[in-house]
Amino acid sequence: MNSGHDLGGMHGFGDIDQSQRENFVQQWEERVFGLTLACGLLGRWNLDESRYARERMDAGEYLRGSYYEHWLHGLERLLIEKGLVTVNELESGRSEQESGLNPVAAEKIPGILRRGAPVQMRPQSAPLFQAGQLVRVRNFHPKSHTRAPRYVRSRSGRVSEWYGAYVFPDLHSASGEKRPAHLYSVRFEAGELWGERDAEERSAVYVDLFEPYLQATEV
Amino acid sequence: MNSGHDLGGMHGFGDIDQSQRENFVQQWEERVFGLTLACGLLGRWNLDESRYARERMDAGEYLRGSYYEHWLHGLERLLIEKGLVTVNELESGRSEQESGLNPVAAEKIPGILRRGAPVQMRPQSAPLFQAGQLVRVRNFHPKSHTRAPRYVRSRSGRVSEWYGAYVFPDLHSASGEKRPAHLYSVRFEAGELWGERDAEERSAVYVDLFEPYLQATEV
Amino acid sequence: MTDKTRPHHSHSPDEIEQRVRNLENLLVGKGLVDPRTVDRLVDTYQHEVGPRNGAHVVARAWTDPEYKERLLSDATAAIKELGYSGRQGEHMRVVENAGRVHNLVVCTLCSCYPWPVLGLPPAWYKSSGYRARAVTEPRVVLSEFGLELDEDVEVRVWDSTAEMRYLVLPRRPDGTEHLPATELARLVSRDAMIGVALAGPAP
Amino acid sequence: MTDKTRPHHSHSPDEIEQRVRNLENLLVGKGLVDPRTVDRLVDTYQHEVGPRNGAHVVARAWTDPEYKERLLSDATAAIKELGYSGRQGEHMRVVENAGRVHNLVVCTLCSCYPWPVLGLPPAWYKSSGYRARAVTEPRVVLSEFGLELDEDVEVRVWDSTAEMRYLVLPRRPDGTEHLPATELARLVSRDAMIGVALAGPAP
Repeated sequence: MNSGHDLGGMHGFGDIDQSQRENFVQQWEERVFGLTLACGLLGRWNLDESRYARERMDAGEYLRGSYYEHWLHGLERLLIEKGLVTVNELESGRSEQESGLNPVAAEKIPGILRRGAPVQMRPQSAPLFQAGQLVRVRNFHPKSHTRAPRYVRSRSGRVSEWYGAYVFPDLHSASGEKRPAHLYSVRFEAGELWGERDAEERSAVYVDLFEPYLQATEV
Repeated sequence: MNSGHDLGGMHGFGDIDQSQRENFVQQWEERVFGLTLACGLLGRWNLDESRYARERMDAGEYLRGSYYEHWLHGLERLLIEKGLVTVNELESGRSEQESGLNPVAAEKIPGILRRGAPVQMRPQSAPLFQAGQLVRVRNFHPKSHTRAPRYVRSRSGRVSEWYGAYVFPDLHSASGEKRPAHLYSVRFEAGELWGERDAEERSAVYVDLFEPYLQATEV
Repeated sequence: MTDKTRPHHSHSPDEIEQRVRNLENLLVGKGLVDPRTVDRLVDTYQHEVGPRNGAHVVARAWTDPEYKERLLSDATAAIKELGYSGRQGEHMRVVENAGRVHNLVVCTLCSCYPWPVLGLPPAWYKSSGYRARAVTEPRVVLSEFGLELDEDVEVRVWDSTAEMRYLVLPRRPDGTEHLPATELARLVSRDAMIGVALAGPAP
Repeated sequence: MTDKTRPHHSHSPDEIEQRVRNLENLLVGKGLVDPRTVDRLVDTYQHEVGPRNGAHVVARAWTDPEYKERLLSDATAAIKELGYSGRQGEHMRVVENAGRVHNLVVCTLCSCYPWPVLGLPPAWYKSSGYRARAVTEPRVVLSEFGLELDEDVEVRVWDSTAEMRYLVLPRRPDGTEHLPATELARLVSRDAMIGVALAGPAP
């Protein structure tokens, strides 16, 4: 979706506040981080769904809010959408019914973190593009989740590397289905992205893009 | 600039609140409206500068704020930037020095409104494009004011009508200089703007674009 | 969602009201603004200039083919004939709902709108949702406004990105051949001249 | 500007704190979350996993050409050799500052970052400004971080839009030929592995 989270190329944010060198700025953020991961481990949603839940935050709230406010919003939204808590419970803060689920035990955390959750898959087809090939990102504007930022749509770049096949997030976030899609690192010259007048010299952006986002282009 | 004001094609705003059928939702908005027009009549800034002042509002504040909060922000910003009031005065609400200017009298308002402020100019050259011609909007991303929305950049459309030459806002907002630029109504098919998959059928958008935004394109 | 339980604006109405009052006092104190001028500006657009002007123009076009021709070829001049002109309507264009075409007006970048014929825009016209969606999904927007277009009707959306202001000339309702212009004007709502409604008796 | 006089967030810290406390109580009450698990997760990334891991990898690459080769061709496996792997680093790639090339990592869509080697990202990495500007004006961003690149250096910005996580292999500082890997690791800051700084003694 085209919303506040798709920040590449936006103006008007001013200098970066480098004084914020830690991850957690306030104490409650630690809890939101831990709660989000702990709830994620219940297996009721996947990573792409949790990204999409944050993206659906009202664009103004997203941009005004701090990073862990996005996470808090996303977590609350998923808990309700997946039926793990009710709106009433969330507003009152009081449990009306036990979930009947088993929370993940602290002892399991080291193993879980060490294993992670790889998303590479066996390809179902040969990759359509090769390193060095010129491709163009399709012009598309789904309301649903996508990992093709707006600033590369319609822009052409050169495939820098083929990474193999990975879970396609656009589908994964919508239905939970894990379908492999070839993933490429694509190099875009800054002038192609921003126009020669507004781009910096000698600069390029490498963006990881799934095959369904791309089409072959003439030189 | 690419910021919160450039809303065409953004997602996630939900249904339109049609219950707000009046222009003014709260009483203070009337005063902001009147103050903005009255201050504008002092002649210290032009319409394009006032638009740019609103656009420079923090994107999150812009999207969270109501319409007349944008105006209020823009007015305060211009008053300070043009040296008509100081930050101190604005914060305290107390005048530290009279301006020495003459406010516009109420009696002059009907004539001023009736006359308006036309911005059509004598062209300095023949128009480059003609009705029916295919053009493409340049890919550019200025941090300064422009009236080419992001959703038409790089997109091709057909000139529907040539409107004559008008004050070019990109320059007018930056330096106050009134330079004529040819203005065209350009028709874009919805599929060209949003991609065939995401566009509605039988729909087109007409956008008013200045000649410097456009380039000729092959069929 | 839980958003409803939280305040939607960063500043309370009281805070803004105070801020605006301070600003007006300051500007008056500095001799930059005459409060009577502010009153006069507000009053003009609250009570004098509004969509009745546009309805007058539309009804005239429905009943006078030559006027309609002038209106479609040079709207600014034709509208001025009826006494409407000036600020935020220095340059106007009228687009006609005819054949299988329906027109809709928006300003995605701010809130451009033809003041001399419609007054000031309704708050929804300036909302993020309308500005964002009118250009991507006009049919969905229209259907939210209760207007379902036939599939074979083409929607033309006019994004007012320059100083040209757009007014929709709605289709004259069937069975109104006998009505005089003054009666016809009552069938022309503001929404019909923006393009989110058809002309006709108020629902 | 006057913005400074106004609160920058919609909800007071107290309100959010309360909201988070309620949420945790609710989730614990419903048997969805064990608070010790939350503690453990926070503790891991606060105290166990951090940029010292990445510095270890970098120092090893500087001192072991064969390791460096493995690191550049299959970062995930090479990093796992040193014991670092897992969540948010399932798939990693190392990009080398070499020749006239400088690399910079960003995630414009959210905050993707190689946790196993760098821990959790600094708040500025997740800020709107960094995410917006790193791809449009990387040189300006770098100069704000105190890093002025020669004109003939190419800047490569890596936007982490999929599940590949990027780590910059900084250039080994001159005059460090005699230093052992443990000492070298101290010259490798987190910022150098994101690409907003060079390796070297802390300023």
